[in-house]
Amino acid sequence: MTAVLVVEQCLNGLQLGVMLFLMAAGLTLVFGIMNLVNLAHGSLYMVGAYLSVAFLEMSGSFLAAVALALPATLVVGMLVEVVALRSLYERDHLDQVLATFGLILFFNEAVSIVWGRAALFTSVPPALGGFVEILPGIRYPVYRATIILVGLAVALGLALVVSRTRVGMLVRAGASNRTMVAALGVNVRLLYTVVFGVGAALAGLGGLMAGPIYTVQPGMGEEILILVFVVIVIGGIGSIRGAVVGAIVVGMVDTLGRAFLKPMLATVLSPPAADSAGPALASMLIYILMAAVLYFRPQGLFPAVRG
Amino acid sequence: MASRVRAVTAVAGAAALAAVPVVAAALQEPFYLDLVRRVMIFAIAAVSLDLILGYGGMVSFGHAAYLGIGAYAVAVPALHGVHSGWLQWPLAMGVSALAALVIGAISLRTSGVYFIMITLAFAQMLYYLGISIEAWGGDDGMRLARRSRFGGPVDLADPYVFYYVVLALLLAVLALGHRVIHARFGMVVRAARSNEARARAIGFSPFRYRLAAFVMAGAVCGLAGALLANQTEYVTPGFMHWTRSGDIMVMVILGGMGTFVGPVAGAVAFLLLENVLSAWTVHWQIILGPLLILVVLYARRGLWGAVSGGSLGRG
Amino acid sequence: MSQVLFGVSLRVGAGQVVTLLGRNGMGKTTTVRAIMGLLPLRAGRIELDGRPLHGLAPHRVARTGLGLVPEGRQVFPNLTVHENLVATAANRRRVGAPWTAEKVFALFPQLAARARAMAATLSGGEQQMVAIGRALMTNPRLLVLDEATEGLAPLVRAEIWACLERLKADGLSILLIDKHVDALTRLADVHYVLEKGRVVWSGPSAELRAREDIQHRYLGV
Amino acid sequence: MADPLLEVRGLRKRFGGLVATDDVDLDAGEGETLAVIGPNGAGKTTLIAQLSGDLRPDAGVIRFAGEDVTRLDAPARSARGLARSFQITSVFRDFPALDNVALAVQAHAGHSFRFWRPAGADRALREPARLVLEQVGLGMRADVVAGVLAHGEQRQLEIAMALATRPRLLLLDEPMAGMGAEESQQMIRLLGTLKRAHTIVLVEHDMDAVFALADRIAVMVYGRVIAVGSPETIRASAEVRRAYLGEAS
Repeated sequence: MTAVLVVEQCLNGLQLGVMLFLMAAGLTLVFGIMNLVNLAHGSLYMVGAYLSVAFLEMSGSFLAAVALALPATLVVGMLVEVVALRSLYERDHLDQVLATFGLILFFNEAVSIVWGRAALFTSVPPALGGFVEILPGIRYPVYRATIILVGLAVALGLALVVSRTRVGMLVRAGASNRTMVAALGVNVRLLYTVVFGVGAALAGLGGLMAGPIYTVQPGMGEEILILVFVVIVIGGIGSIRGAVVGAIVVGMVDTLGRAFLKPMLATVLSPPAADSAGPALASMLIYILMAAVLYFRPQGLFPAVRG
Repeated sequence: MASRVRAVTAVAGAAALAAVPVVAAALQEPFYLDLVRRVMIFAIAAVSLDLILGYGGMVSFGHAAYLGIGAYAVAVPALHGVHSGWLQWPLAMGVSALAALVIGAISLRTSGVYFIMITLAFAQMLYYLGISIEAWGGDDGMRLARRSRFGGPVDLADPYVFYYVVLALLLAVLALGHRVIHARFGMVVRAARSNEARARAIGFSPFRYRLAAFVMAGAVCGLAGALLANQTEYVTPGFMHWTRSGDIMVMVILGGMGTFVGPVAGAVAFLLLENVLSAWTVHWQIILGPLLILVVLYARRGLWGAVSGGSLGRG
Repeated sequence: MSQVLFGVSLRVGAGQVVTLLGRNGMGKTTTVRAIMGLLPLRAGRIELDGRPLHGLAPHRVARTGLGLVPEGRQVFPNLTVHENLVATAANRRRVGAPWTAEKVFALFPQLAARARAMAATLSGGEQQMVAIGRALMTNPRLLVLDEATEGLAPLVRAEIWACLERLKADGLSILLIDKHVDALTRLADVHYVLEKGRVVWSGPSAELRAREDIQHRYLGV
Repeated sequence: MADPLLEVRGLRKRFGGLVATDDVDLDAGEGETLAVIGPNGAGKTTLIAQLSGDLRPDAGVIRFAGEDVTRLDAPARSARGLARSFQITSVFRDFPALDNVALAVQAHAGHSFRFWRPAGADRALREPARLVLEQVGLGMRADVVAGVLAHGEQRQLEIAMALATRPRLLLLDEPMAGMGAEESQQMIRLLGTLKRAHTIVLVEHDMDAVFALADRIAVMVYGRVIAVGSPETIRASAEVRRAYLGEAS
């Protein structure tokens, strides 16, 4: 286990964490202010990935694909909110789970009708190809480094919007008391639709960036969605800060566990035992972490203030 | 009045299920035998989920985990040459109960949306665990060399015998569930769902009772998993995939939760719908998805609720 | 949903301070919620300057110029004092000199020092001031206060009354729910007494002061 | 005087900047009815919640029948004989009235890990429940689903559930809230009959009820108990009038 490998895996963990954060931000905001459990958030991630692939093929330009796919995902998100989810805010979580489960089935099938069931592969845009020397002797793919930077920039921007702007104040105020926000003259319905759309666009951004490094296929949203649930449970529902911390922690633990658990076990167990126990344990690591966090803090690390 | 309608429908349903093999034999369509057996196995799983979801208000989104555990509890001993159902099936129920005990003890510390996410996450953990265990076939799973062996006339290789075993177990589970839910234990679980603060104020600590119900539901679903392994004669981590948990939950809601016949009716409706729609188009889920949303928006009490006028928490 | 109000009629003239009086559970808060569009009406009309408000969504009602100071204050606990004031601020009627956070701080000097504090950490009196300031920042024509002095210490209460006096002097119309008859007869012009969802008495302050029987029977004084 | 049944010392609870109960001392002697009055927001419901175990105090001690129960949760306190009613009606809405009360009986009849015998045919639960229902005047309504009972009846049902736990102390949080005049009179009569056999801590706004029932009255304002005394002394106290009835001067 060399230092280079450790640094590289840490960066990979950070990169996964950043992707998880893009998903978690929308999900936690939507839950925090609208009290809506949206299982279909992963579908929006998938829609973002497919749309960017489609736009890339049409335009041939990565930038154009980004410029088209993000607003398109935003619109898809707002449509979903208006058509299917708006009337579910007052319902109990079970109804929300069921309806958004229905949405997942719909979206997964819809993309497989349009693009087929087979995975699509896209390549890293040429401008972001190659490697960059991050530390002396440590080279890291430019594309993955870009994801980290974009993700951190979005996190920072989102934190600023939520903490400094009027819209951010309304979002926080709505989380604690939506009736009062409405009674003071704010169109809460519209606010919700916009917030939902922005959450969708962030998920779409995640999907868009995921395209070239993971596979684009129906159901890709759910795999990451469940990781995102773990993120949110660890971080505390409704808290942006919790989403950041939870995402980085989960991204790191998962990546490092998969990379190093087996060799570490090999130092104490026999090689065949380590071979079989390593991957099994690595796949369970974040869930064990979640259980541990819950045991000590059932509300997550950063429980959101609610009125 | 409503209770009479319910009783009549329930008896008629049981009689219809008992008649299926006869009809299938007469029509020379063994496929129906297979299909209805599968329906009944999922009905057992759905009934077990309804025990905690409908009566206990615990929205467990990881119920397929026990289905998978039960199935592996048949396939893993079989892999090592142990085919006795007397060992496999109690093992399925025991290990499922143990898993439910651990998962429940952690997730019942929370409530609401946390509970949903945590149960989902734990089930998904077991799914990935299944994938990562190469010795048990990893992603591909295992073929079951032969069905569980019980000796005597109970030979599951005979599709008719297997059918009636499943039917008997379904009826037994329904009967047991009915007793439990109306006994003191069931009253506490239902009361805690109805009004937790009130339940605590009159002196109940809901946690232990909920956990016990959670474990019972896990064990019964583990049994359904053992049956499912025998039904399909192979086992994969896919049994535990979260969409499977979603399917079981849909069956319960579709049929009408908090009732006894509801989950059975839901399993029938769901699997028949799947059968009909998938014969029509491979993209049948594009119809099922919006259908689900419509059910949630406009038919919350489910099929059985609409038929019998039964309502939540009783029946 | 059971019926709680039975044919309640009341009017607030421009620049007037009007009160709704009555014991707990007599329908005062329900009346306010109905006016604000937070509860559906079974029958009846609500108008502001002749424009109908009934049937409008709460945010539309508020935008016509109603500023609500709700029962129990309901400040946003996870926002700072300053954020509470500016988050929903608006000048939809384009008044010449709109309310600003500075003006609110001038009205309640003790809030200025706590501008950056989370509203959850304020005392009850300070939270009440935030709630009033927050409503003022929407530049309403009619300020609606539901139990604005409930549970406050006498000195703080006096400060709230004094603030309302000043707002009245500036020409703001005010609809007030409260229990402190003595203070109200000094501040308000007209009173409506509610009993079990009906207006059982209404009249000017001088008359209410004289009618000790009304005060005893319906207000429990 | 013998040791009081309920003894509260230095009870304190804050919510952010709000002091809901501020150094509260209270006693309720065996068989006594103690009324707690005060304006809304004075901290009365918070006090009840701390006495019943639904809220944990920041500081202070609650002793019940000589035992320190400060750290016990609500079910544990219920087991020791502390029963409460809620300000906002809280019943099992989808169960019949009789089942509501039978559940309360069941909660105090040993553990409920009994999986076989139908509770609905269990005379050990149904008989006492029926008696209590009759005691509060709901005997004829036993089979009606609680959610469809009239508001006043639901409040009576709450009392019945509290009684069915065979409590030593009843904590009643505004039992008359939202009642019409006639229903209130009925409730006062009911509480009047209970008063002889039970110790009661009563939070109430209805002064008719308070003066009809209370042996002693505690006045709470801004989280503090500013006066405790007999109804006559409380009625006469200028301080109470000023704080509670709102003369600002």
